[in-house]
Amino acid sequence: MAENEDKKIFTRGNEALAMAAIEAGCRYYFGYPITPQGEIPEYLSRELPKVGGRFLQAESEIASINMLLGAGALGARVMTSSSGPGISLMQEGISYMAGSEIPGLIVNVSRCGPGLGGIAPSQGDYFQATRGGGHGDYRTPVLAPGSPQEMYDLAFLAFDLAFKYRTPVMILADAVIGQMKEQVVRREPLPPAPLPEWALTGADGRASRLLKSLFLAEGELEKQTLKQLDKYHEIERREPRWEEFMTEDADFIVIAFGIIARIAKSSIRMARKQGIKAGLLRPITLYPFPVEPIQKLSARVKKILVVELNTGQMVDDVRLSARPGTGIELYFRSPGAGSLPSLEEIAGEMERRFR
Amino acid sequence: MAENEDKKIFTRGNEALAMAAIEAGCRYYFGYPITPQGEIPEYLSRELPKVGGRFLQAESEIASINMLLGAGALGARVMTSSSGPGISLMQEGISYMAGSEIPGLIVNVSRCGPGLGGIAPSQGDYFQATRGGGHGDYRTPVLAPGSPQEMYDLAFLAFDLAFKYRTPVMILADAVIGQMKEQVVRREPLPPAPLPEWALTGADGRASRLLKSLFLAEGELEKQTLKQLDKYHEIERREPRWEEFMTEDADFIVIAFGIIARIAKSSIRMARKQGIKAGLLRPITLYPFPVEPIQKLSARVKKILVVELNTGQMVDDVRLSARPGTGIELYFRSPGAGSLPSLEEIAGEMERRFR
Amino acid sequence: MKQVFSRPPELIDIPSHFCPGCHHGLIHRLTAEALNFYGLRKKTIAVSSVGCSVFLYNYIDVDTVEAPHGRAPAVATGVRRVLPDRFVFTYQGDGDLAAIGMSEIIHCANRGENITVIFVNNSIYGMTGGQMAPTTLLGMKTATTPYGRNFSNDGYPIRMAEFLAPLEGVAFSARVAVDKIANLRRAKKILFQAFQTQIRGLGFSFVEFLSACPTNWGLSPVEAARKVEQEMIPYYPLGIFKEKKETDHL
Amino acid sequence: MKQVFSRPPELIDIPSHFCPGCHHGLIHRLTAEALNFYGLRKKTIAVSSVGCSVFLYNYIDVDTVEAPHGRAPAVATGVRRVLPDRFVFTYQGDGDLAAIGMSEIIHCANRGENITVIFVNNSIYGMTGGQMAPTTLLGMKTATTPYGRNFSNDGYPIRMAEFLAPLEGVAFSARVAVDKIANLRRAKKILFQAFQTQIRGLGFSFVEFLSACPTNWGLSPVEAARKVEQEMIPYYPLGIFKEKKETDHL
Amino acid sequence: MDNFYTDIIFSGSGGQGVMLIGNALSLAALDRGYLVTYMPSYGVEMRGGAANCTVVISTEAIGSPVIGFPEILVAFNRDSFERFKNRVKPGGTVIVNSTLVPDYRVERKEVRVLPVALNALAQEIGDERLMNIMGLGALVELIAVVGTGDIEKVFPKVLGRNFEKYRDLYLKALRVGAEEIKKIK
Amino acid sequence: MDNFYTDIIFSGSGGQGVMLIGNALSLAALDRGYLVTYMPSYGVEMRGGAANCTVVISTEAIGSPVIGFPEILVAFNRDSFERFKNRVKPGGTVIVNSTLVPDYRVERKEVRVLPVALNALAQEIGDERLMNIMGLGALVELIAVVGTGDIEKVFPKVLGRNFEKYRDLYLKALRVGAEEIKKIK
Amino acid sequence: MGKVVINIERCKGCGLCLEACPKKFLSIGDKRNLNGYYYVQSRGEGECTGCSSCAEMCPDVVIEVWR
Amino acid sequence: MGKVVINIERCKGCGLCLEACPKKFLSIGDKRNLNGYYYVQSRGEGECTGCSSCAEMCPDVVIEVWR
Ligand SMILES: Cc1ncc(C[n+]2csc(CCOP(=O)(O)OP(=O)(O)O)c2C)c(N)n1
Ligand SMILES: Cc1ncc(C[n+]2csc(CCOP(=O)(O)OP(=O)(O)O)c2C)c(N)n1
Ligand code: SF4
Ligand code: SF4
Ligand code: SF4
Ligand code: SF4
Ligand code: SF4
Ligand code: SF4
Ligand SMILES: [Mg+2]
Ligand SMILES: [Mg+2]
Repeated sequence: MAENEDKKIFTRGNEALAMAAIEAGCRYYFGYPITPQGEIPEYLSRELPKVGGRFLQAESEIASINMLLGAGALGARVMTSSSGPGISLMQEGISYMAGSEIPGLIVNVSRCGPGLGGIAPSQGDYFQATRGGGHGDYRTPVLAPGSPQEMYDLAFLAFDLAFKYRTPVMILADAVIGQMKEQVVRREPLPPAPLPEWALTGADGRASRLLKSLFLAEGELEKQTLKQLDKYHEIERREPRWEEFMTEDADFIVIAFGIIARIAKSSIRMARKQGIKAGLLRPITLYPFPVEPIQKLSARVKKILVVELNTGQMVDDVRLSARPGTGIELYFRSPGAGSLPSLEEIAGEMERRFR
Repeated sequence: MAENEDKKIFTRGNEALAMAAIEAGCRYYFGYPITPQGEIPEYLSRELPKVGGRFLQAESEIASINMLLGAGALGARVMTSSSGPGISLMQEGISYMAGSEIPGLIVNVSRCGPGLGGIAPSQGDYFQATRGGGHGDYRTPVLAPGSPQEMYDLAFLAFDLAFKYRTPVMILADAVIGQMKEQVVRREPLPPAPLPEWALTGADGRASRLLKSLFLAEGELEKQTLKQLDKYHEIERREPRWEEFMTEDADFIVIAFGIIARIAKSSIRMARKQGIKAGLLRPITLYPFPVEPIQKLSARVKKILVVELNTGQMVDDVRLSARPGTGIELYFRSPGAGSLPSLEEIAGEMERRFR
Repeated sequence: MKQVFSRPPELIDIPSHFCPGCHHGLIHRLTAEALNFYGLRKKTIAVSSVGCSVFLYNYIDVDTVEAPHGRAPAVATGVRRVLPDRFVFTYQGDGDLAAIGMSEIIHCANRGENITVIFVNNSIYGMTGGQMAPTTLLGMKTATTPYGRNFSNDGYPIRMAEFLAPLEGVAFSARVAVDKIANLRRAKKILFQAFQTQIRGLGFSFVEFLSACPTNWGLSPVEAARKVEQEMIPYYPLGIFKEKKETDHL
Repeated sequence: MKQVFSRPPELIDIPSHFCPGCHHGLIHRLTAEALNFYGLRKKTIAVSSVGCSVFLYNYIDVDTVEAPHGRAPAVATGVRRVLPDRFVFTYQGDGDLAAIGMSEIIHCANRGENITVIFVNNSIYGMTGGQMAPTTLLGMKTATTPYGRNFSNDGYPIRMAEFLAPLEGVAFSARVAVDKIANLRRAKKILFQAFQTQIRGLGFSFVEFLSACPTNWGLSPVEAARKVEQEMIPYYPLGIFKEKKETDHL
Repeated sequence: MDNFYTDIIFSGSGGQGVMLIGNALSLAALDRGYLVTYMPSYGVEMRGGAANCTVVISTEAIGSPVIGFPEILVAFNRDSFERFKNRVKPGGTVIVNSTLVPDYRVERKEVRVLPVALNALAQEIGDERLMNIMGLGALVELIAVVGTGDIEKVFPKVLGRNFEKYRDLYLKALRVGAEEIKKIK
Repeated sequence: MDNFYTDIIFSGSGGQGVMLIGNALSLAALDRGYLVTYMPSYGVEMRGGAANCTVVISTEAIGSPVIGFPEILVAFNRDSFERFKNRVKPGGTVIVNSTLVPDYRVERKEVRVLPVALNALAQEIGDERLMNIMGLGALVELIAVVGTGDIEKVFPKVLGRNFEKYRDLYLKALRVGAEEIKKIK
Repeated sequence: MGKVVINIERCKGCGLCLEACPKKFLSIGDKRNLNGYYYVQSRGEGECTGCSSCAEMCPDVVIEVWR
Repeated sequence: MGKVVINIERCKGCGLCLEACPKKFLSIGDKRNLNGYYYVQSRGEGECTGCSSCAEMCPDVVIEVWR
């Protein structure tokens, strides 16, 4: 498409992400079809071969994540994408990647569950994404885009983090952010990254290398996990990202992410017109969670309203972050066709609770 | 074995659980080998055929959980067991069972991760178990036995809850509880349970039945999820179980579960001798978490010490449960060979923090 | 005058959600006819799968459980072990059965589970919008093979009926088509044979239906049926690849 | 005097963790010899799997990545796609490859990934303590078939080398044994042939090794080797089942 | 630019080219300096032939691209008319294809219905398939945010080579649609 | 019953019957009214031939069945001796099989070492494999919680039919082990 | 001599039935049903033998046949 | 004429080498190595041809052969 050559394009969130992945140096994609992320493989199957990359439709999500593990072990920038059920199937592989310190990007364009559920947007995979749905003590950075522009931008960030910390990184989007089109401003593609010094390439002129997650000897696994824990602590210190909107003078704060945060912004504008001094804090990184700004705001504001498109998951992190005694309320819509709240609905909740 | 015929037996946790499952009416087992739960399938492959049951070693954990789903859909009492990586692979299936309201018992005799990790005991799957490691908004009751006796007792409870609430139930044990032998007192086997009225049996003399998790029509999934949420709220109200040990006069409380709670009890006895008035709260159900007793205790005691064999997971639930302002500290050992804390070690921590 | 063709009562009388000319509708009807012929409605437990046919239970009036994508054979195994005297069938697409569900179908077949598998090979992922399936023909353009399926990147289209046949547990394996009346009538016979295989307790029976997906093939229904004849059947020959006459394991 | 037999340098000089008489040690050595013969050490990426052979990387001195149980072929595919000019092999047990990893091995084979798979069929789960494998012989007692493997409950032992051979992507498929010197020498030749298949870019190559597990068979090493000859080989015939001489897809 | 906001649902069946005109409108409004979101229906929603998309055009940052209660509905067939007609906001408008929905009726007083016999008119100018473009012409005339000229400019992007080939037809369809609305609005 | 607590690690290689005597001790102590836990090594730990188990006997509820630093170690071979000898608690005891570990040495003063030539003595009474029973006899004599008579009572449970067949041999092994300890403790 | 009864509201106009009719008895008309499909109808010439081919080939089970 | 060099500490006494020796040149002795295995040794009779069979059959690569 001609429009792709411009720096300003009008495009779907899923396509923006796929485009950015290539520009961030991703050359390998392994994935299995699922709605609502279909445009990502569709775009990459067309575009990757043009830049010398490889696209492979894997036979399953389990194969996908393990191909990611194999390709990632060579230091390649590699990604997969899926949704709900597919992401569940990847949990063992993600745990292995985390345990073996192999980077890679996993995109979850979230749909509603549990089970087959439906294909409407959802934030019901928050726990899975932020708590490590797989076994063992690990975390993966989780980035939550709020627009096609951020689908684009966060793909760059995701690869940065993945290689900086040698970890799988998840982008947790939702069906609306993935499917909607909006204007996206592109940046310069990244130059090729140097091969990391741990990458497997064949033991040519050096000792052989090994990437593994099995640590059987006494004390070995504990040491390894504590090393990783240091890494997670560093991530928690250095990498939280969030957006604040009209918080400077706010008496009330809404906390929401992804599509809900977008809608809530409009609600806040509406509420402000009605004289409610509300603001929004939008976590961009769900892990690391933006603890500090919430702590700060919670010391000042009268009430916090958490709005989620699930039955209440992020609210736990807000409670764990806010100062003791902060009034924290939850408004949720359980995801499903037709349950995305409107701006008026959220504004109504603000009215009810902040008045 | 002759000893099995007695009511008092000296047996391994894993065997106690398998035995109890049969006595609780379980007649079907589907599972895939993994350490450290091998004695469960070993026992059941020998004993199930004797009581007219079926034992099938499935080709994988994914097959296992889906066989569970199929057998459970017929209203049968059915179980599987696995550990870490295998449980991760079951997440999609567990989510489907929850979404389709199909009961069944999933046993995780936990080993350490992430990845292949090791086979030492671990509590690193706490998040996965309690937050729904699978996609979507669902929960599964999680029972955490602290002894072979409880491996036995909780198997009965697990089937009770599974059928009462039409939900998969997890028993989250660990390698020590599963492998150790201790005295177990058996009870009378349950009489056969009547077939639930939703069970698939063939549409003979009635309308055909359907068990599914796909709800596509507008509003349908939201309604279904809210119905399930009511169920979870009921579970949270009615089913928390915990043990208190020397809490009546305690100034300090240790909160721990499973093997750690066992060890901590000895540590508390030791601490008491040194004049530290400590007590223990041991959650037996991890979901529903025993919020109320922790709330009550936290209003009274000077400090709470959470002890975990992971890098700190249950501590979140304690923080979410305790009164604001409660002093909550965490002591953890990251799991791995040789990292199980001794009673002296935990006592030392109590000394350090409670003095 | 006598009614010589009517909807079998096992096929619920509602409009279908399938695209015009989609062969799923035909295969659903044949399935209902087979259930009807053998009087199986009251003792059948169906396992639906994930794909365009996920709504099987909206159309076929039997007890049904919905399996996760690819896992119907495992679900059916669970069913079979609990109620060995019921009639059990799965209905699965080619993405479902031959991609993500490969392990489950092979092990189920190898165990000789006494179930019938209705396998709908339309050489594409219908429901998700036309991506390559394991069965997509070489050279065929799909949403994820924009330059045509290429062996050296994507592998060969897989012939499931032949592939499964050598497994000891397989009692019956065949491939049929419903692209025109002669094939359809033969398909019906063969499906009935598969049902009988199960009824007689001979073990695992498998019928692969070549099926048109006009929507994702970008063809009219009539052209799509023609593509089955002209492109699919040459690569996927019709026929019976295995047929046990009696149980060998009892 | 000249040294006529010595440890290949690719086989790291440390004691092995295998039980006495376990054939894994032999298969490791043959693998190291093949790497040595073709000078592959510097350009090899090995994929280890989960089973008694998980410590492959402690013994074979090449770059290695550890795959989750059963997924080595998928991991190898990831490797292969990034570095098409390296030598890539997996080393997998029968539980790993033929049970949990069935889907991955078939799809990898069907894609014709240019890798070599070393498949160790000891008809048992070694590492986890002797449970039934997909390859366990009928009648054999294991930890999970205390009354002997029974077809009607547990299915038939599966012959992977034959099963995979018909797939178009498979360039080479064979079964060998190392129970006695003649078989071992033939095994070595065939393994070398498989390596060559990859080196020549012909596609997927597969060598199934029949292997003794004295520990879980409850036999002495010598008896165990005899069981390979007397019970395994009759059911699992040795031989080459597919051998492509040139690429058909370039 | 003055503060402005509107949202439109285009709705019809699969083959009717609903997505295409939604895209065209979006790009034109974008060129005019508006903020725009476009949200298509997707996945199983599309099975059975339904297709719809929502376009929001605004001068302020747009919250939700998903609109439960649109200001404007453009309904190309009966199904979509029935599905969405009662969701149109009070004060809103429905453009309905009266060829396929001759008995269109909205029970609510506060909603204005503008019938255009799209199939019939499109057939008249030579190709029934142009009905979507004609619908777009009607909509553009109604909202008066972008002109048909703006639409013309983005046509090459969304129609590709077809536009070169059938330029006049497309433009004519656009015009006829606009004129129909002028007549009745 | 007076307050009592002890813990023992039995350790050797796979074939040496370590688990069996751990079980026998556990059952005997249980019969005597003690609380008992038994914890085996398992899984990959056992590959390469190592095997060990830990028995805790107590009058109070037992916390951990896993003991990092045992009061007593019974080591049947060199590997296990080397692995555990430095973990024995100050004041603790090691019973070591001096046939296979002739050069046993514990560097720490506070640990008592009691060598018994188990293989040799077992061979003397007719079957080297009885070394584990002999080791148990030694241990029982040492801890004096249960008597050899108590062990005898549980033997049918843990040895099954073998016990009926070789009853005298087993009892003799038990006795010889106990006597050896008497000599040197 | 046969007769076909077509449930026109269920017809999706796919044309598979007409292809199957040995008598070319059926055709797609120029009227749409409520779902917008041009539905199948008798061509008004030739004769239906009641062979059922059309009905058997209809994926939507739109046709009943009498004979 | 050949010679075998046996790394006795690595030998696990499995006996596969002796089975393989056409000359029955090897046997398991009555001494244990540090790992407790009775290890393999020359029987002290017959003659080694240096054919390598023993070494090739040893899973633990314990034997070197010279000729
Ligand atoms: C685990 C999982 N992965 C992916 C999907 C998405 N999905 C739904 S249907 C389908 C495949 C449909 O293709 P096929 O099985 O061939 O059936 P068809 O629609 O062609 O009849 C896929 C991949 C899913 N629901 N679950
Ligand atoms: C997902 C998962 N399931 C189960 C296991 C446990 N496990 C470890 S090795 C193994 C199988 C070993 O058998 P095999 O592959 O035949 O290798 P062998 O030990 O016989 O050489 C199993 C089931 C695991 N590590 N991961
Ligand atoms: S997409 Fe294809 S398979 Fe699915 S209903 Fe339409 S035609 Fe049938
Ligand atoms: S258990 Fe079996 S396969 Fe594993 S090392 Fe021992 S003999 Fe070999
Ligand atoms: S019944 Fe036969 S002849 Fe009559 S319309 Fe149908 S196909 Fe034609
Ligand atoms: S086959 Fe059925 S749906 Fe298709 S045109 Fe004929 S009657 Fe209509
Ligand atoms: S080299 Fe040959 S002859 Fe010599 S010991 Fe070994 S097998 Fe026997
Ligand atoms: S084969 Fe090797 S390990 Fe076995 S006895 Fe001979 S030298 Fe020792
Ligand atoms: Mg398909
Ligand atoms: Mg094996």
